[in-house]
Amino acid sequence: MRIASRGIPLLVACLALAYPWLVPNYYLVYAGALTVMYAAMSTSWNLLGGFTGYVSLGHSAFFGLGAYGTGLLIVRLGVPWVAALLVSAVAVTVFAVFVGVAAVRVRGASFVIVSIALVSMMNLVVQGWRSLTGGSTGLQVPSPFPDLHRGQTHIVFFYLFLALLGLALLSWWYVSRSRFGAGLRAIREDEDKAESLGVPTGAYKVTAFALSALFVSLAGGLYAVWFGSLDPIFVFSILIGSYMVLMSLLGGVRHLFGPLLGALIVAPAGEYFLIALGETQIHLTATGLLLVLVVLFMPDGILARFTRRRAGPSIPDETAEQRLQEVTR
Amino acid sequence: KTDEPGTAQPAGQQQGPVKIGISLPLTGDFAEPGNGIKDGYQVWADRVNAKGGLLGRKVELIFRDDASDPNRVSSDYESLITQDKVNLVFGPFSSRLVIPAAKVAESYNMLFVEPAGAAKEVFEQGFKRLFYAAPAIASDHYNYLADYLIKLPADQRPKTAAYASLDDPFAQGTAYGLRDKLAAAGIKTVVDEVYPPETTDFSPIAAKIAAAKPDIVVGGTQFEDSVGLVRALQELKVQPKLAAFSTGPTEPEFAAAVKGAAESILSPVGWSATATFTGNQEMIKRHKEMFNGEANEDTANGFTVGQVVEAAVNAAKCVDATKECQDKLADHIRQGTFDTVVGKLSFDDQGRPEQAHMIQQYVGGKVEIVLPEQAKTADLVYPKKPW
Amino acid sequence: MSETVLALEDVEAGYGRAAPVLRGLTVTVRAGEVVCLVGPNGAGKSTALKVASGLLAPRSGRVLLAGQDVTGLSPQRLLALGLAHVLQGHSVFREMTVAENVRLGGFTVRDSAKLQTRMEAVKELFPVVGERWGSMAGLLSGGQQKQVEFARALMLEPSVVLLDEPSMGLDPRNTQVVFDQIDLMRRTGVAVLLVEQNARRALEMADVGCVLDLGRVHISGPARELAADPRLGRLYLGGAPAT
Amino acid sequence: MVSLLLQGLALGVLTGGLYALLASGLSLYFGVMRVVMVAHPAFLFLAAYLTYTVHTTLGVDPFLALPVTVPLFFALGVAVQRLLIARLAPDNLAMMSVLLTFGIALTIEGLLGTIYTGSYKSVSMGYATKSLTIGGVHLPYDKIIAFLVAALTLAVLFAVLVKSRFGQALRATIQHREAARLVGIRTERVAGYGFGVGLATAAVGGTVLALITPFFPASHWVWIGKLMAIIVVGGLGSVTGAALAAVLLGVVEGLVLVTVDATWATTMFYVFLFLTLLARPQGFFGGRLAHRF
Amino acid sequence: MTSLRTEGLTRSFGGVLAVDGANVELQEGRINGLIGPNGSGKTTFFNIVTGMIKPDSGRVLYRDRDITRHSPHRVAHAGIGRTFQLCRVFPRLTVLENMLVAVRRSRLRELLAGLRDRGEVERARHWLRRMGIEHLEDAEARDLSYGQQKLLELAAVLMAEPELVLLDEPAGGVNPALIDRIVSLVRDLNAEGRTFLVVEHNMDMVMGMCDHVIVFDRGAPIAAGPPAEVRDDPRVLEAYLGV
Ligand SMILES: Nc1ncnc2c1ncn2[C@@H]1O[C@H](COP(=O)(O)OP(=O)(O)OP(=O)(O)O)[C@@H](O)[C@H]1O
Ligand SMILES: Nc1ncnc2c1ncn2[C@@H]1O[C@H](COP(=O)(O)OP(=O)(O)OP(=O)(O)O)[C@@H](O)[C@H]1O
Ligand SMILES: CC(C)C[C@H](N)C(=O)O
Ligand SMILES: [Mg+2]
Ligand SMILES: [Mg+2]
Repeated sequence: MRIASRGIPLLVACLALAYPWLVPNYYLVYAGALTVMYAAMSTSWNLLGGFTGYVSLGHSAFFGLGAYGTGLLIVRLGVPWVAALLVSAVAVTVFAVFVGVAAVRVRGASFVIVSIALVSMMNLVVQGWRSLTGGSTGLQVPSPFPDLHRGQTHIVFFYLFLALLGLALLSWWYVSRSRFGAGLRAIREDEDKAESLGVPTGAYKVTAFALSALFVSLAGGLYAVWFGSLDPIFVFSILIGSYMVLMSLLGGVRHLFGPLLGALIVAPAGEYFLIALGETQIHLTATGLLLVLVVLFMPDGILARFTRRRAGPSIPDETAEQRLQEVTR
Repeated sequence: KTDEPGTAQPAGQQQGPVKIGISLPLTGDFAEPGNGIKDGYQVWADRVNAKGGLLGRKVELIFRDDASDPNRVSSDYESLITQDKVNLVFGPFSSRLVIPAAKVAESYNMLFVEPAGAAKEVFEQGFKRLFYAAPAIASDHYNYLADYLIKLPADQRPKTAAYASLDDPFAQGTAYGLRDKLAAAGIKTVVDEVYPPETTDFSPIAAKIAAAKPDIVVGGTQFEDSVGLVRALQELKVQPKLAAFSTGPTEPEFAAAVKGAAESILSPVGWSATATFTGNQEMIKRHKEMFNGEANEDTANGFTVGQVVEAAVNAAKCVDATKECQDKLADHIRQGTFDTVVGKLSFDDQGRPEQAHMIQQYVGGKVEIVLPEQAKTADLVYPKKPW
Repeated sequence: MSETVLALEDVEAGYGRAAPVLRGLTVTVRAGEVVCLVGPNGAGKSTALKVASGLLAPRSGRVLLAGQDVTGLSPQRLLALGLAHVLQGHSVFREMTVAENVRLGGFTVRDSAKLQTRMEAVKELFPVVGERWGSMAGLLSGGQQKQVEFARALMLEPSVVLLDEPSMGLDPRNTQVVFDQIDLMRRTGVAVLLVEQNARRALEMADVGCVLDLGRVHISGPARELAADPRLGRLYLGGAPAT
Repeated sequence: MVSLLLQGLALGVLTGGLYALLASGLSLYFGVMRVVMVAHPAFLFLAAYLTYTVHTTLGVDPFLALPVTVPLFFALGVAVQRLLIARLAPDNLAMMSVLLTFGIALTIEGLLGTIYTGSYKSVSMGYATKSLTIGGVHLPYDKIIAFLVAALTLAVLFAVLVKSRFGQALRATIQHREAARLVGIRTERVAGYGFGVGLATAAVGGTVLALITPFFPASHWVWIGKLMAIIVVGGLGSVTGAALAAVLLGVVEGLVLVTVDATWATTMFYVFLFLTLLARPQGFFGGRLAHRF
Repeated sequence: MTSLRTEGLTRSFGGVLAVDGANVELQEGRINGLIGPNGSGKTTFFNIVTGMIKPDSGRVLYRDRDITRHSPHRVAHAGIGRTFQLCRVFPRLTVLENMLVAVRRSRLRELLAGLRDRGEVERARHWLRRMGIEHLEDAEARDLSYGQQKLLELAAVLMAEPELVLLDEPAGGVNPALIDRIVSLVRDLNAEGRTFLVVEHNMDMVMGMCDHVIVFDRGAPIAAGPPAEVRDDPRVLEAYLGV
């Protein structure tokens, strides 16, 4: 058990590092980088969703803002890309704090709705503000590595996204072991009760919200410089947001590696459906049915299947048997 | 990597079929025209293979569906070029998809002839191997109409114009092209609206137009918004002397969707079913045989891409994915003039076509070409009949 | 003695795939008799009532109602056969008014005149029901909700009543009202199966007491005798009252 | 300018009525059943497509499709509830239902795309482009019809939910299933019917939509945000609140459209949503019970 | 020394005056009882003191500091802990995790400290041991019986080291043997210097355990004093005990 729980992640990490050198062509490097990007985003999503149970279908808003922020700093102000990435991530995080203050006032379903609204609104703003963002024409961001050819760029970004994934995983792990994490989990279970135990729930939720936005916006920023062209409709897409949710849910939101596992399944599966069934829209149906099946049959995710709860309901008092002996003697 | 730039093509590649990689929006927002383009590509491939192929090799088209998503369109060209190792790529539909797609092709040094990236921004990205295989870019689509209106005698000439445009680089491009020319000629812009693609209700926009009582109404539209606008204008009893919309009226569903209101509506069109340009009638016939339906502008645009590339390949005598060959092809296209189903085409340094779109009008329930003079099949009806 | 109205025979039951909660439980209730179940938390008292009212199907064993085997029948069917069940904890319809709650108690009664008289009667019994007739039930205090629940259960005239801790959260005056009602039911020939943590009080008024532990009845007998048993007192009934 | 504002106001009220109809099902699922039904707009367009098929194959008025679509959708709703929704764990029904219905929405979109292709369809009737002119203000007949149908449907819905025995049983079922069973309610059947009623409103809404706007399989996405914003502003769970919010937002949208522009008009939905959250998180009308401590 | 003092606390809901100008004063180091008929405002009083409901008017002072309208977590940090009328634990956290939720001060260092901080875990185990549920440390709270959950809830509150503990019906639904245990626990904790305010309808428990009893009726105290005195007060008899 111990060997499995330590050894498997280590093995996977080694495989991940070697991946670009193991595959035969650059397309697979590209697809790998995309998968790692999704893994990083869903792990960041899980910083909010997994701990607090606040399901955001709108995290692509932060992805898009990170992407546009980085892109605009580079294109309009000529900021070096690393600086642009960091500055925009910080700005998005600050923005997320403000949004969070309003958004986490509502729980459950209302929060989901608010998160959907956030993406739609950001999409409208970025698309409508043509003079700044280029509107529907999109924004073209120059490559940061003009000397590398495209395939090499993919390798570089593969490792950048891998680093981001590592950072997100580390944060989740750290939070899960901290008292902050315990507070967040308590919020998921019973918010008022947590509050009465002295947990400043508002501050905790906003912090989790912002932290998760931070990593997602970093992913967005990296995406902008890697991909080079941004289009509001597609970076502010509910579908990207719901992919984060689907991946996390499929893998298991209560586990460190849940979202990662989900991403490793969903991203290639999506690719497969599109190539195999791509001629008609039936691939949407396939994705939809997959989501339905996951929700119905594995609401706690794949990993939950392997980490079964030990005790069933109803743990009798240890003294019960003794008590009985005494009475029925 | 097997696809490291400069790696020699495996020997087998030189003999096999010529593989052409294409990603199209077969689903999603642009599905309708995307499928039209696909038909055009297929008719072209069928014609070429019937004639013995490209440089004696059979042509094989590999299609991907990008679901109208720019992320996917990039993935698709990425995999077509590096995994399927296609010899050539053809472009997708819509300016919104052409830009990210061309970016990938450009970075692998591939020639990129495309059927539907008309917005002027497409040509401002510094692409060196991109060509738009249609008569004119978006902002020039209405040129003939602009000339016509400006040349009208003063008493008939419209004084005011209202513009409503979808927030989309192509749609806005067409409307603004006309607006700028008319404004320069003294026709006053009284309404200038841009609406996001989410818009579902056009009545208030029509109300604004109604309040301004313009002489002419111009829409920069895709499909559903053109229908919405026409209906809303009717409901609010706006009766301009002229109404023009881009794209919508050229789609076959338009007339049915707006019922009788299609009459007299104008729109720019790059192709005509009655024209006798090289291969046009043959394409229409073959299309009917293959798909049992009428060819339309989208089919023609796809077919045109094929014709241009075919001519270049025959002239340069190579179809490799190597930089040398692709450069040769691009250079040839930049310098040459091509006979296509939409007429003679030539390109400027940025890949812009240098010809002009025609103007079509619904006359007596039929689509007729009314401008320019030399191509017209009917006279332009102006002022229009009330709807 | 009058005939047996309700009987659980050797019932085994549990939730999901977990270990059984009830392990061979046998209880019988006769008309005009109050049987009181006592036992530690988690012993399976509420589960026993759920099996009896059809909310939970037993894994094995039988449920008999008036001599008829009703094992596995739905609560609606059992209700039609005259069996009513008041749940433990708070089971008011929180976002409905007190009026709607009470009226739903008589959901199966089509005779509106009869409903009306019952409604007047319960208002009389629990003044708060009348006073807060139009309020959302979920906004009442804990004890007030309990009263609404009990009032709802009184809308029908069942022949068997299962009561799960009816006095929980009630002040002494309302506790008295509830116990009086139980007594009234007994006198009108209704069979009552009562679960109470207020065990001394309950055993005082009940006819038969059963001590339930680990899903089985361990001791049963005349209620007063059980209450007087010192061993039982120490284990299940708590220290003797201060007075 | 005044007449333009009046025109904007009139159109806003009429459109608001349509919004109220489209959102009514949503607030029913949510308010009464705690289910966030992201797939509602997808069902609206499914209904629109069915209307289209009936209209084109039989050549009848789209409203004549209602006797077919309404019962069909009712049955579909019962099936969806019994086979899918009922299987969700009740403890976080709201969340899981979002994801489940998101999956359903994708499924429907994919099927529509496969069957009807991705191209636009529309139903156009002669009366759909005429309008009534009162004092210089034009009231399009299709919008008037939509408004009347909406009002009628909402009235029926209100009667069913609030006044009828069924409505009482439905609310009781959702609020405490065990207690509902114990007072003699057949909870499974009732919950299924409740969902059926919600989808039946989608059948009506879809018909009206088909009459008013062209549609394609992905059309439902733009409606999700708008309709959700309406039910949040109205107070999740209040059918009347949603109706009022719908008209309010319809009017705001109409006025902003004629005075500013379309982007701002659409943004208004979300601006109101966030304002609502800051001022009254439980919504402006109705609203949920506060948790008791 | 005064522990808690309220001045003219008032709160109404719609037309219902739940708390009506309540002046209450608690002495440090006592076990105080709070009794009163259903709906007399006891729970609402708790909610106002702990910041979960805002009063319409009036002040709450804790150790002479004004804590009116402080958010619940700040009230908790000030040293006031509470339990709920219907037991509330975090169902899908383990018993130990439940214990580690409580936050004493929101210092950054404390937040970022590892969850498995030795000292904290030891403290948690200490409380579990005192409640007699230390063997359940790794079980999920939802798997516990109701009584065990009650004990866990109390233990979790004590983790925050409150000086004043508000208990809302600690004996509700709890089996009598366990009530004895809770009483002796409260006594021990009180002996260590903690002040208690206990809402309870179980008169035996209140009279046997409390040093001082406050009687609420219609949202305000009508009597206060030692248990024996209060019990014989005619107003109390009339309003509450119902004789
Ligand atoms: N819905 C349920 N799902 C799973 N387990 C349950 C459920 N209800 C009860 N249990 C388990 O069954 C056991 C018996 O519960 P039950 O409610 O019958 O006990 P009880 O004797 O009524 O206790 P109490 O006096 O606390 O009400 C409990 O330990 C509990 O863990
Ligand atoms: N949120 C609320 N909205 C409306 N009325 C309320 C609300 N909370 C409490 N009330 C009312 O205030 C009064 C006091 O309620 P409270 O819960 O404080 O009583 P209590 O003394 O705790 O009673 P119990 O002994 O039954 O628990 C009750 O009449 C109740 O209906
Ligand atoms: C003329 C059309 C084929 C152009 C296309 N709609 C575009 O977006 O550029
Ligand atoms: Mg029980
Ligand atoms: Mg209370």
